[in-house]
Amino acid sequence: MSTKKDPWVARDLTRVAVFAALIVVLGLMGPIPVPGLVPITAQTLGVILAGTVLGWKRGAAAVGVVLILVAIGLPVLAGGGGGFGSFFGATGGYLIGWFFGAAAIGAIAHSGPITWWRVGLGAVVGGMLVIYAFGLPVQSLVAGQPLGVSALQSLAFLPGDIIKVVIATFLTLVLARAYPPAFPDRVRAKKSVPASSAA
Amino acid sequence: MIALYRSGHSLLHRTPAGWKLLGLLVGAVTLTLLPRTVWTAAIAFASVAALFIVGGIGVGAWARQLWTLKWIIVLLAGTQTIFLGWELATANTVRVVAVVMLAALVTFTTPAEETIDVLQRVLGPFRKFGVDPWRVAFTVQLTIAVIPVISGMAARIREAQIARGVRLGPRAIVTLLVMALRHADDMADSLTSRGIA
Amino acid sequence: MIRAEGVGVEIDGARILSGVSAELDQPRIAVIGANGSGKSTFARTLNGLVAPTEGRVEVRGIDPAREPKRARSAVGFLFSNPDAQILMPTPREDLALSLRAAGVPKGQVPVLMTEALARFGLADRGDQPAHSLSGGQKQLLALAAVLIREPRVVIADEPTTLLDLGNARRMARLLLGEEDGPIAEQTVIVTHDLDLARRCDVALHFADGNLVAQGDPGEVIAHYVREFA
Amino acid sequence: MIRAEGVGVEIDGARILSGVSAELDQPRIAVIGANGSGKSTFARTLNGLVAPTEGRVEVRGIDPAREPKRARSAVGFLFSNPDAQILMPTPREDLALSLRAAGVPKGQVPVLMTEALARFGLADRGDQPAHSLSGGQKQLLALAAVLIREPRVVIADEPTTLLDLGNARRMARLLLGEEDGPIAEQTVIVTHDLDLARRCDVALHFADGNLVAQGDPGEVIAHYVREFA
Ligand SMILES: Nc1ncnc2c1ncn2[C@@H]1O[C@H](COP(=O)(O)OP(=O)(O)OP(=O)(O)O)[C@@H](O)[C@H]1O
Ligand SMILES: Nc1ncnc2c1ncn2[C@@H]1O[C@H](COP(=O)(O)OP(=O)(O)OP(=O)(O)O)[C@@H](O)[C@H]1O
Ligand SMILES: O=C(O)CCCC[C@@H]1SC[C@@H]2NC(=O)N[C@@H]21
Ligand SMILES: [Mg+2]
Ligand SMILES: [Mg+2]
Repeated sequence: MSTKKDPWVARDLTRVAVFAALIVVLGLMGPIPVPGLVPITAQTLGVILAGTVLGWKRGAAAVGVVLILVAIGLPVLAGGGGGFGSFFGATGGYLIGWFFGAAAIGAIAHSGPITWWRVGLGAVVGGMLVIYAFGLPVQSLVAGQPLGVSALQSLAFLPGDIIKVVIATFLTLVLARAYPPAFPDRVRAKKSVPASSAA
Repeated sequence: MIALYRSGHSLLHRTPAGWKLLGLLVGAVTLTLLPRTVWTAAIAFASVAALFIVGGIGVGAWARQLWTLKWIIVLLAGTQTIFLGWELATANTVRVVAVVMLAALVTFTTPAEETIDVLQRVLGPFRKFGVDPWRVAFTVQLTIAVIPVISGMAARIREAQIARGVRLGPRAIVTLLVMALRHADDMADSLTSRGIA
Repeated sequence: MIRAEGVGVEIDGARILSGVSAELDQPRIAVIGANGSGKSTFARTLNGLVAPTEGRVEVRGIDPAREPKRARSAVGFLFSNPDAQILMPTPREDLALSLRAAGVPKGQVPVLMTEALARFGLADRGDQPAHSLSGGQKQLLALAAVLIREPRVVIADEPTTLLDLGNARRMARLLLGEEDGPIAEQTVIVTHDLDLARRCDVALHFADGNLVAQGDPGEVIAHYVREFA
Repeated sequence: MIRAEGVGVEIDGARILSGVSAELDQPRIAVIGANGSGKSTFARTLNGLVAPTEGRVEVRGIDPAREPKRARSAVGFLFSNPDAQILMPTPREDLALSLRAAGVPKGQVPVLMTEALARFGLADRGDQPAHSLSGGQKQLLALAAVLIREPRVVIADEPTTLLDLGNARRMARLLLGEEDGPIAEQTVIVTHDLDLARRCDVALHFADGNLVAQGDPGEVIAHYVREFA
């Protein structure tokens, strides 16, 4: 899948930084209140896009940078959350899940040329299953409640998360058409129009 | 982006960041292993509140921090009362809140740079796997610098939609992605030219 | 007629404009002034992107603060960075977006689109990714998307930055109505290009959030330049 | 001395530059030409951001394609968008980054930094968030970050776009060495501002990826302008 040598150049660092910033900015748009207490945020949308656009290493790195920003005490989570408390609360596992989720998304979405099913599958697996796989156990451990109870509580995320997976898949495909250089060469669809004929 | 850190000269402020983080970890683990009674929870909660006083953080900030946890409190207490009974529900919820408050206290009394230093030290052993601690710290700083730029781009795109009388909804994120990626490439040129990475 | 009566703007407690009053019925209006003097903010009040905190604005009988919808269909806005304005992957889709917003019946869309592309020399680039266009072509596409809605007033905020001599001249001629007639009843051009400003019918000079001079472009510009001598 | 010998560049199968040859020992070099004519690409070959696919470049005895590290410490590059050049949250941190990359010993950093901030009128803004600086101040900071490494050659790609008359004049005077002496042994200025180009010692005119004229700025510019008449 990835070549053995994969040196990170300046462009990789700046893209990682820009995507981390994008995840933060999506959080500033404010949480969308939904009936059922737990607000859904656009930040997981950013997490999914980091994976689908940057691939597994750089996507996970972008999320990792966001988590570091949280740790150093910047209010970068939706609604101004941040600080170490975010890791030690009941939703801390989800944050760790973001990191591995982005990696899973990238690995699946970039396992070949960008197609709707690769991206969609990656988004569902990484953006939902993996995130829940980390979020739920931590939630039940921290809260000292049976896994089933946590699962029940997190049903509130489900509609929002499904919508985000669909939107992220759509956005990724539009981006592939609007700005092919966003993606590494290896996963780009066949060239349609040479980008160079501009005069 | 204004950090959550509050400057001060208390004992907690003067304690090295590494020790505080270790203390936080030990505290969290201890609280998870301790017997789950209303009393242990109450003592933990009161101790953390006392530490807030030691750190010179003040009652107002303590209360505000507590208020940010309102949804977690409601959610945990609510469902746990249904499934586990009120005593266990109270014990669990108060305990979780105590740990989160303790963690927040570390954030309040530790400047970002000190945490970044600790992070660089922690990442040291990962050099073997190709992780360069300085580059990680640098990327974090780069992100902090670029957040206002990206949020400015989002504002420009919002304005353009309004001016053109169109509403794209999430579709506008593609435009934001394109602008952001081009900006990243411009920054990379500058970075390379300045001989940094 | 564009009218401003004691317009003041304060954002987040920072004063950005104060006491701006003007009555402009000239077809081509230049706005000049130093970086941060409030030019763009003033331009934004004209289509309701920014609402005055004091005073009021009126553009062709519309108060943009009260009737933002009407103001936006009457006033087209061209920003200096075309990347922020091109909202669709290809030029055709981008123009279609504007037409749909303007309520043009579906049947007419292709014809109008082809016409607009041809007018701005983009005829054979309608379907290529918009971001592979050159800077000049992007700025022309952005202008096409504004004009296709036939606004009564056009506001252009530094429309010629980054353009070469040829493109800048073309953009200037289009905006000034020298290419194929006036593009709107009134055109407001915010610019650092004093030669462009000189070709307008009237000029406004902003400094520190105040409108410090208005009138004949030659005189207003001479006064502005003298400050830096 | 800046030397180009039959330089050609092809990216993704598209030809961007071909057969560019020049020998330049003048201190101030202007580069002009239409949008997309290859000016920026040529400038980028001079510090190794772009490697020629044919021919070779030599700057002060260094071949940037072979020794990119050495080229980058000898050649400073100023871009047109200040936001993309300020990489750290505050001006001080940004300058410190440049000094670190240049291998300046830690003890000297504060002194050099304070000096640089003072030179560009940013003395009391060292610790304020960089994004809250005005456009002109940001561009001055970007120049400070380039000059603090004392490059032997400075390349500026459209350094005065978006700047007002005062800021643009100041930037021009700095680059041309009219403010406090030459900033480097040679300065290359890519620009659409022909008045700025005229003040250089030699001008290069690019068209369609070719170097079509070089020599006295007055003549080269006159020829360029005539194309659009
Ligand atoms: N949303 C905002 N919040 C806070 N300050 C703002 C905002 N918008 C503009 N300003 C400030 O208001 C002042 C005027 O800004 P404006 O963009 O109108 O200037 P301008 O004359 O267009 O400058 P330029 O020539 O650089 O484009 C600047 O100091 C700017 O920093
Ligand atoms: N990385 C790239 N991939 C493909 N084409 C490119 C690339 N970089 C530049 N080009 C193309 O090469 C041509 C020359 O670009 P360049 O940026 O050098 O022009 P320029 O003279 O600086 O123009 P401007 O005045 O607009 O800045 C353009 O047509 C551009 O689209
Ligand atoms: O902001 C935080 O402190 C963390 C929030 C974690 C949110 C999780 S991620 C998966 C699920 N989907 C959502 O929209 N929210 C939760
Ligand atoms: Mg402006
Ligand atoms: Mg260029």
